[in-house]
Order: sequence, then C-alpha cells, then structure tokens
Amino acid sequence: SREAASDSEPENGVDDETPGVVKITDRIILATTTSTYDCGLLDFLNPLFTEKTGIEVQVISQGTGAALETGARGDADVLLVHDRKSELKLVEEGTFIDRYDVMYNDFIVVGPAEDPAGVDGVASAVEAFNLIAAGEDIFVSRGDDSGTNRMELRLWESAGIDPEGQDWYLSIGQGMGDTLRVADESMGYTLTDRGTYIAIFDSVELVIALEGDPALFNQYGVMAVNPKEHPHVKYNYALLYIEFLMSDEGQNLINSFQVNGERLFFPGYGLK
Amino acid sequence: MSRLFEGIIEAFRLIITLNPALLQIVSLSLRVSGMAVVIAALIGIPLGALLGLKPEKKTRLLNKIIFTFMGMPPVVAGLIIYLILSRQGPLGVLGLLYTPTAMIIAQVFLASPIVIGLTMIGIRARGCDVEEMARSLGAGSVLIAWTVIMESRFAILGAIITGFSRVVAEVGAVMIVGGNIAGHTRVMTTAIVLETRKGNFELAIGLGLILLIISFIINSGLYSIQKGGKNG
Amino acid sequence: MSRLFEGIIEAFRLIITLNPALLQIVSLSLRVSGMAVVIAALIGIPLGALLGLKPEKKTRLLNKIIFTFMGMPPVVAGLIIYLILSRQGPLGVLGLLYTPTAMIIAQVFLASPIVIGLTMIGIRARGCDVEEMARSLGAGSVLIAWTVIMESRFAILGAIITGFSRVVAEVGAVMIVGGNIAGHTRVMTTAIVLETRKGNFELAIGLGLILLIISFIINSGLYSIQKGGKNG
Amino acid sequence: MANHEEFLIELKGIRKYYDREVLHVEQLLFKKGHVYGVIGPSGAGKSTLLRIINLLTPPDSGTLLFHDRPIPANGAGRLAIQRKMTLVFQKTLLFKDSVRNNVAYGLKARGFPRSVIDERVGSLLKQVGMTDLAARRADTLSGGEAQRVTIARAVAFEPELLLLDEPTANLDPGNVELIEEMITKLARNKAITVVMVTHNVFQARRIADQVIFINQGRIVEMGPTEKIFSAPDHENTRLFVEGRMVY
Amino acid sequence: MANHEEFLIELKGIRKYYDREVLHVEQLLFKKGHVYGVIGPSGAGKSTLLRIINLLTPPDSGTLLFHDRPIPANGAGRLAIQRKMTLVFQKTLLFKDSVRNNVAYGLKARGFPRSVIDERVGSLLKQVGMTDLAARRADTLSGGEAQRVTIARAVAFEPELLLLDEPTANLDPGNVELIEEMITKLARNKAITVVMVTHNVFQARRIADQVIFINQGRIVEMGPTEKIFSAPDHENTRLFVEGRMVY
Ligand SMILES: Nc1ncnc2c1ncn2[C@@H]1O[C@H](COP(=O)(O)OP(=O)(O)OP(=O)(O)O)[C@@H](O)[C@H]1O
Ligand SMILES: Nc1ncnc2c1ncn2[C@@H]1O[C@H](COP(=O)(O)OP(=O)(O)OP(=O)(O)O)[C@@H](O)[C@H]1O
Ligand SMILES: [Mg+2]
Ligand SMILES: [Mg+2]
Repeated sequence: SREAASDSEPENGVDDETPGVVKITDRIILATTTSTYDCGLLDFLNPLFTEKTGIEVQVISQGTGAALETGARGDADVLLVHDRKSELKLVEEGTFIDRYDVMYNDFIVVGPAEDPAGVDGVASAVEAFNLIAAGEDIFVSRGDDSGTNRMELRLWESAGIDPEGQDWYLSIGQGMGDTLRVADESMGYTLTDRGTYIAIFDSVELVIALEGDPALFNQYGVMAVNPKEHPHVKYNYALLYIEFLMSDEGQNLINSFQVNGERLFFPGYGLK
Repeated sequence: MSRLFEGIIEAFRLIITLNPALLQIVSLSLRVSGMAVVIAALIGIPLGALLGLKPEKKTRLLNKIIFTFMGMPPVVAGLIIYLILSRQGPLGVLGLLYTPTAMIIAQVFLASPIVIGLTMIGIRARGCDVEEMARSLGAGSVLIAWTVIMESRFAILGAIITGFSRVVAEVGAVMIVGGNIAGHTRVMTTAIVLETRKGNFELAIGLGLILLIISFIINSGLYSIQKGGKNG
Repeated sequence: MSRLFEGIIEAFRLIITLNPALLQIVSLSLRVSGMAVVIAALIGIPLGALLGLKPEKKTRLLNKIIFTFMGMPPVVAGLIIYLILSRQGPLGVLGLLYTPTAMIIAQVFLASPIVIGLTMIGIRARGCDVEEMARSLGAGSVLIAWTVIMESRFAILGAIITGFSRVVAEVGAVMIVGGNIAGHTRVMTTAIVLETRKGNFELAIGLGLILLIISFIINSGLYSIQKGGKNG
Repeated sequence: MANHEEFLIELKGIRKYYDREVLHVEQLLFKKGHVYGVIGPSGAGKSTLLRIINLLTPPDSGTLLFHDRPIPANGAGRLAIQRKMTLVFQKTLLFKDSVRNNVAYGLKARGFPRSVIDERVGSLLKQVGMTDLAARRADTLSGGEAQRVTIARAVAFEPELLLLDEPTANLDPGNVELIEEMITKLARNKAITVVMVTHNVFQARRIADQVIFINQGRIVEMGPTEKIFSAPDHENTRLFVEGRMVY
Repeated sequence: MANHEEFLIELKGIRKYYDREVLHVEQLLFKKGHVYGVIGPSGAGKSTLLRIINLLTPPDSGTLLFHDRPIPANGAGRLAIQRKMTLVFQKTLLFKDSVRNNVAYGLKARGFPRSVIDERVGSLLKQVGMTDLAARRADTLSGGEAQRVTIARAVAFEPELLLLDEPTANLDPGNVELIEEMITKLARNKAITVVMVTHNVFQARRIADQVIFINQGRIVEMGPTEKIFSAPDHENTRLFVEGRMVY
C-alpha cells in the first residue's frame, strides 16, 4: 500500500523481506540496476506479484552493463534496466524479447548549495555543463559506461567540450549512490537519475541545480531473456512478471510509489 | 558522530529484538563462511603439513604460488566461479549460480591458499624434528600427520582464523556468485555494501560491528578447542 | 570460454603495449599497498614480537581481539576512515579524502592486525628461548628483538606476504576512501570492479591475472630478501 | 662367522655425504640381544649412523638388511620394520603433551589396548622415578627429567632394536646407573638389541658386549669390549679411550 | 669471613616455586676468579639456580647482589650487569646463522670493533676445533660440535662470571679435556669466575675449587672440592658422589 511505501521502511534493506503467508511455488531471477532496487521500488512491487502468482522474484542488482551481461548469459529470467539504446539493440539481436517501456523518470543535475558555477536558473543541461566547464568547477562522472554515464557524455558532446582528463573532471567508475557521495564530499556537480537522488537525499548536502530539461529524460525498460537462446529460462513466469508491471494495477502501483514524500517513477513511456 | 551512535544502536536493536531478517543474514554468513573454512581446513591443513615437512628448497616455487593465490582479488575469484557456474559455463547445468553452495565454493577457493600457506609456515618451525620422532616411535602416516599438526596447533589455529577472517569479511566473490538476493543469498557483508550504497553508513558500520562481535565469539571458541585439544 | 581468452589477451595486450592508463593504475596499486604494508610491518612486527614473547596466558584476550580485527570487513574499515576524513568528520580539514594517502591509511588499518597476529604466532614457536639466549649473551633490547625476528624470519615473511595479499586484493576500503577517481585514485582492484560493473567480465579477470603476476614477482622478491638476510 | 640367522640388522656399503663424506661403512652386523657401544670423537658420524639404521636419514648409497631381507623403500613393509626399532635422539625431544602421554605414544601408535598402556606407562614412570610428574607438561621438565622420559618412551613398546644416542648425557651418576641397569636387563631378558652411542667410554665399557670405534666417518675398530679397552688394534682407538686423542 | 670486596655475586634468601618449591637458597657467595662445581641429582634445581643468577628467571623472593650492590630491576644498570656474565644453556641453542656469526654474537652486542671480533672468533674456533666449519649453518652441526660452539660463543667476550650448565654433556673425553683446560685457564689468567653445573662428579673434582651439592632445591653442602669428595659432612653428599644415591 501507498503508506507503507512512502515512509522510510523500504530504505531499510535488512527489514524489507518479511515473507508473507503466500505459498511460493517457483522463483524467477530479475537482473536490474541499483537505481530501481536501492530506492525500495522492487521491495514494494514484488511481494504483490508473489501474492498474486506464488512466484518469488529474486532480485540481483548490478551496474546496467553487468545486468545486461548477466541476462545475456542466461543467468537471469527477466530484466529491468534503463539503457534504451542497448536494450533495443539486444532485442534486435534476439538476446531479449518482449521489451516494453515500463516507466520513466528524469535525470537532474545536482551540486553544492553554494552553486559556484551559477547553474541555478539555467534552463538547459548543455548550458549548465558549459558553465561548469568554464568555471572549472568539480564535476563527478560515473564513468562506468552506464545509462546515466552515456547520457552525461552526450551532453558534454552537445556542449562541445571534451572533459576527459581535466583536473576538475572526476571519473570514478562507481554506482549512482557512490557518485553522489563523492560529489557531495568534493563539493562538485553531477548528473543523476532522480530516483537515486531522492532515495539518498537524507545523507548528502547536494541540492538540485537543474531539472526539467526535456533532454534529461530517463526511460526504463522491462524485457525477458529469449528462451530460444537459453531454453532453461522461465520465460512463462517472466512474461507473467512483465504483464504484471504493464497491467493497470502495476502501472498504478509504480505511479503511487513515493520516497521522502516524492514520486520517483512515472508509468509507461515518457516521450509520447 | 551522533548519527554513528544511532546507526550502531539501530544495528544492535535489530539484533537484540531478534529481527528475523537480520538473524537469517547472520546465520547464512556463518553457515557459508563456516562451511567454507571447514572445507578449506580439511584441504589445507594436510596439504600445508605435507609441504611444511618437505625441505624448503624443494617447495620454493610452490610456496610462491600459494602465497600469490592468497592475494587473489575476491572479485576475480568470484568472476571465475561465476563463469564456471553460469548457465553457459561448463557446470551451468548444475544450476548452482546464486545459491549458497556457489558462495561456499568461491570462499573455499579464497580460504584454501591461506590455510595451506600458513599451516606450512607453522609446521616448518619444528615439524621435521617432530615428524622424525613420531616416525621413530612407530607412528603410521596418519598419526605422524596428526602429531605434527598437534605440535603446531597454535600456528594452525592462526591459519584457520586468518582464513575465516578473510572469507567472512569478503564481499566481492559472494556478491558475484551469490547475487545478494534478499532472504536467499544475502550475507552480512553484502548487506553492509547495500546499506553503504544507500547512504546508510551508520547502519552499515553497526552491521560491521555485529560481524566483528560474532567473529570474536568464534575466535574465542576456536581458542578453547585448541587449548582443550591436548591438555592445554 | 573463447571470450575469456580474448579478455585475458586484451589485458596482456594493454600491459605489453605499456598502456599508460593501465601502467599508472598498476603503479598506484603497488605504491599504495606497498606503503601500507611497510607501515603495517613497522608497526606490526615489533608489536607481534612483543606479544609473542609474552606468555600466552597473559595475552589471550589481546590475541582474540587481534584475530578479530583480522576479520574486519574492508567496507567497514573504509567507512570508518571515510567518516573520520569526510568534510564533516573530525579530520575533515586535512582534505585527505579521495587521495592515495587515505587509501594507505585504510590499508594500514586492515594489514596491521594480520602482521601483528601472524608475527606473534610465528615467534611463539621458539621466540622465548631465543630471547633468553640473546639476553644471556648481553644483547640490548633492540638486538634481542632483531634476533628474535631473524630467527622467525620465515614466519614473519609469511605475515608480511599475507598482509600484502589482503590489501592488494582488497577493494571495499580503497573504493570508499579513494573514490576510484580515474588517473588519481584508481587501483587494480577498483579497475577490476569497474570492468565487472560494465559487464566486461573477461577483461576484469585479465586484470586480475596481471595483479596475480605482479604479486608473484613481489613474493619472489621478498623471498630472496628473506634468504639473503642472514646467509639463508 | 656365526649362523646368519642371528643377525638382526646388517649395513652394506653405506655412505652418506653432506658437504663432505660423513659416513662410510663397508659392512656392519648387529646380533640379536647384544649390546653395542658406539664411541668416537665429536662429529665422527655416530648420530648419522643411528639415524640411517632407524630409516630417518636415507643413505646416499648402500643397503640395509633387516633379518637378512632388504628393507622396502616404503609401504606397510617398511612401517612394520620401523616399528621394530626406535631411536632416542641425542637432542631430547618430547611432544608438547603430558609426561604420561609422551611415554604412551609408541604404545598408542601400535594399537595397544588402553589397560596395557596404562599399566606399562605407570610401571615405566616408576622405574625412571617420574611417577610424581606424570601429569606435568613435558616442556617444563629439567634436562635430566626429560631425558629419562624419552628413554621410558622408547622402551615402552619393547622394540627389537633400541638405538640410543647419548641417552644419559644429562644424568647424574645415580640415575645413569638406574638407566644402565634397565637397558642391560632389557637386552638380557627380552633379547633386545641395543646400539648405544656414548661419549662416556666408561659407560661403554660397563654395558657393551661389543664396542665400535668410529672416527671421521669410518669404523676404525670393532670388537669385544675388553679387547677394545685393553688391547686395541689401532693406535687411535687406544688414544681415544684414554682421552688423549688430539684434534 | 673473607674480605667482602672479593665477592662477585651473592644470593640472599632466594626462593623459586613452580608447582612446588624448586629452589630455596638462604645464602650463596661466589668469589672472583674461583671455579665452582654444582652437583646434584636430576631435578634438584641446578639449572634453576644458574638461570636465576643470569637474571633470566626472576626468583619469587630474595635478592641478588652484584659486587655488593643489588641488581636494578631494569634499565641500563641491569643490562650492564647482565653483560658481565653469561650462561651456556643445558639445552644447546644456536642461532640459525653461521657458526662464525654465532660465536661473534656477544662481541657484536657489546660493540667490539670488527677487527677484534674477527680475530677473537678465529682464535676461538681454532681452540674448539671448529675452524673448518666456520661458515656452516649452525643447525647442521652434530651434538658435540654445537656444544663446542656455544662454549666458544660464551667465552668470546670474556665475561666476569661464566655460568655453564652441563657444557660437556655431549663431548668425548678428548674434547672434554680441551674444554676443561680452556675454562680453568680463563679462571686463572683472566680472573673469570666460573660456576659449572655438571652431573659428572669426576669433572667437578678435576676443575672446581669449591663444590656445591644441591638436593631437592636446597644446598646440602658447599666446601672445598677435596673435602666434599673425601670427607663430606652429609651422608647424602657421600652417597651422591659415589653414585650410590637411591631415588
Ligand atoms: N616451568 C616449570 N613448571 C613446573 N616445574 C618446573 C618448571 N621448570 C622447572 N621445573 C621443575 O623444577 C625442578 C628443578 O628444575 P631444574 O631444571 O633446575 O633441575 P636441574 O637440577 O637442572 O635438573 P637436571 O639435572 O635434570 O637438569 C624440576 O623438578 C623441574 O621439573
Ligand atoms: N645437514 C648437514 N649438513 C652438513 N653437515 C652435516 C649435516 N648433518 C650432519 N653434518 C655433519 O656430519 C658430521 C657427522 O655428524 P654426526 O651428527 O653423525 O656426528 P656425531 O658423531 O654424532 O658427533 P657428536 O658426538 O658431536 O654428536 C658432522 O661433522 C656434522 O657437522
Ligand atoms: Mg651425535
Ligand atoms: Mg638442569
């Protein structure tokens, strides 16, 4: 229910799996990114799915690259990731099937409250990046070839700047949460998905420097591992899970999920 | 720092109120690492004793290789086991990936070189004299091995504790082969990493403290076994 | 498996073509872990020798505490150092976070208990007799310590190698306090984790192999120092 | 030469090298139930000889025959022979265990029943005057106490061949007498062959039937005790037993 | 009583307990330049006595005076006194190093110049017949070789007080004579005080000026050597030196 999800309960990773009275008949493995798992969304959704179907969802949260690799090797049954371009390519190659745009949110630029680069009030991310580069203010990059990282690199390209190797540009090759922490400690800016930022909002002093630029759209996709490639995968159950997420009920649940009083994800395909 | 206290208190509250999820994680940690160390000891102590009784010149290369394997990054060990157990890997059909068994395998891989290497060092100190004495008194090979091991039991205890310490504190390998699945393959260290990632540093440290306390209790237990083994 | 070969070959290609980024990472790994182990040895060998010469009964509690600290999860060690060095932490003004210095501090914290504990075990085997002999021959406390250490040098070599192995393979602590900043605080293990995150498992294993080879070379070096130390 | 069957152990062309040749024995025969005294200067190769007989040090060449049969290189046959003899090391070595368990070790290794073990250990500890210290940890014993325990441990299982390397070096006259009596009795009553290395020529004279004088790795002379002491064939033997050998 | 100044070391009311009392010495005085022989049955407390004098085992009560002054509990003063004496352990212990470096150890500890060290070590190795083995690792030596090296190591720095615990237990007659000569010469020519524990009563008779007989932790009798051997005050002393003490 909405109440349970919106207090701090889901943040508590130790407290989150109270097995229900539901009889578990089978299990599927969901490979996903840290951004969907760490904020508690899946701990909110999955028990409801289990209740309906008796299928337990075992979540493995990794970097997007590792999640895709895990799926491609057939070590997971279903994926929930946010790197649309790679996803579509892999679907085309036949690695995954039944891909749907399940939900979206957006990227934001966050930075220190003092805003040394003067990003506040700027409307476009490219412009903000220009200001950061001009002022040689610290910018922390995930540098892990994740969806977020690729988005960030596209923005630098649009700004006509090559930040690689600059003193003020810290490429750290870590997850979003870690990146936010490093940005916080080094009083720098970074590009983040909104979900992760809200989830760890409490423990950092970073504030939102820029939001709302249509260029900062972040689409999540759900898809199944192709049973033709990996005959052992539980394709039917994966389909059940995808159907659940795409159903009206599932979409409504996603819409209702809140952390720290904020909505983290919006159902369906964002750029209509 | 007050948040640190809160986190630690929160961790202890979870333990004292017998929080089922936490208890389950702790017990899995102990089962996985305990089993891994038992297996590593069964492999490592005899092997280490054997090597320790050989003249050092003959085992020099082997020593170096064993010492090198002590420095195997857990992530790499985890990846190797992953590639073997993965569906496409040679042992994929067994379906062991993301199970506690896979975690035990990875930890055995990490703990064995430590147990072998340190047992060997411990036995070198006076193992050969003891071996000869035992042999001269008519001991068969099993009794010889047992005697040599008992004579170096303090060093071997150290080897086991060091091995256990390594695996119980390790996260890279169990994360990869176990998947940190809640209620299934989540152990103390992967829970700590998860909390860290979420920014709950204080809770993470609290969990770390609990892990240390458990280690302390286990060490104390091993200590008394070692003392009791042969009249102090 | 062919992809595994590709990954390993790719890793070696990077090393053989003297890829500057990789060389820089390797050299930082060695500097950080090397420095940490040197410091841990300077702290740990004398302390371990001191404890090893005390009757075991008197040091029992201390032994258990040291053994327990061997099992400190690197992530927790990293977090503790992080909270101390972070901007809001007690030593925040020093600005050490995300520097190699911070990584060295964290690794010293992890390696010292190992060096202390294993040195102690090594010296227990015959340290007291050696100490008394040295004392009876008129050695001052420095020479006594030196003699005791030299008599157990194989065990102490093992302590150092085990300590080095732990820190050079460790990723949890250096990741947190170093930040894995490219060109600044990225070391072998954090690079391995990065490649793993990206799904380049094979390249990660290749980098791991390189790390093992480097460890092997270092172990061999330490070995010959130990042999050469006193007409081996 | 006597009937071949009497020989317990025979050495043939045994050589041992370290940085130089330390032992070279063309032939050496030990008869059942006799007591042999091995004497010779420090570094002569006496301990090496005993260690080779006890199968601890492999010789670089030559063969050992036990009851006329070569000793197998390994396996159960070798263990069976090894169990018929034992060596009391020159350097006293006790296990870090109680005195009682040390004495019981060889009996346990041979699977003696518990009751026999307890009885024998008790009686032996009494013989060597260590009953009071039965429960003591062996590493707290005095030099002479430890030496007596090693002897008790070696004779506990009544080996056919008892090899002793300076077994009374740390004992006072009274205790030496005690041990000597014990050893000669074993040889006489149980037909145990004793080979005892001793630097104490008087001791060799007291207990040995035959004396072997070794110098620089070679057997210089071997013969009945009285002959060696009163009319040795070699000048060096005479000098040595008179304590006048010059190094 | 003689002039107090002659006394090198004095024991007063020394007691040592382990599971029972193992040593209880009301008073014991050692004069400069004299050779003392300590005899007594196994476990009597002889080694414990030497270890207490060498400041290795702290007594449970009593005091030690060196040149009439109590020995400081620690610090440079204690080290200075410790450097004036040394103990050759009953259980031979050599450092895992070359024979040469073992003999040089005490000299190095005292900061002797390199040239003096080389010369003394060379001359001592010659005296104990170990010149050929100077470069050998000490743990490969035979029992008697090792024992000779420990003696050379102890006398190298010419301590004022030389404590010897069964130093010739593993040596043959010729080597025993050699060592005894060396020791008596040191006492005579350099006024070194020697306290030698020996189970060999003949040896005590040969080299000691004074003999101390210890039994069950107590000094039963102490006196000039000839008196102890020919006309002891105590029955037990007589029995012991005649090898007829019953345990
Ligand atoms: N650590 C200890 N714990 C208990 N008893 C001990 C300890 N050390 C020595 N003893 C006992 O103290 C007594 C005296 O020992 P000490 O070594 O002085 O004898 P000793 O006269 O040198 O005998 P030996 O001639 O056999 O060498 C012995 O009975 C010995 O068992
Ligand atoms: N491992 C070794 N390496 C080199 N030389 C050795 C080794 N072991 C023994 N030796 C030498 O072999 C010779 C014979 O040694 P052994 O121990 O047999 O002498 P021993 O007759 O028992 O003398 P002792 O009466 O002094 O005990 C000695 O000179 C010794 O130094
Ligand atoms: Mg010998
Ligand atoms: Mg003694």
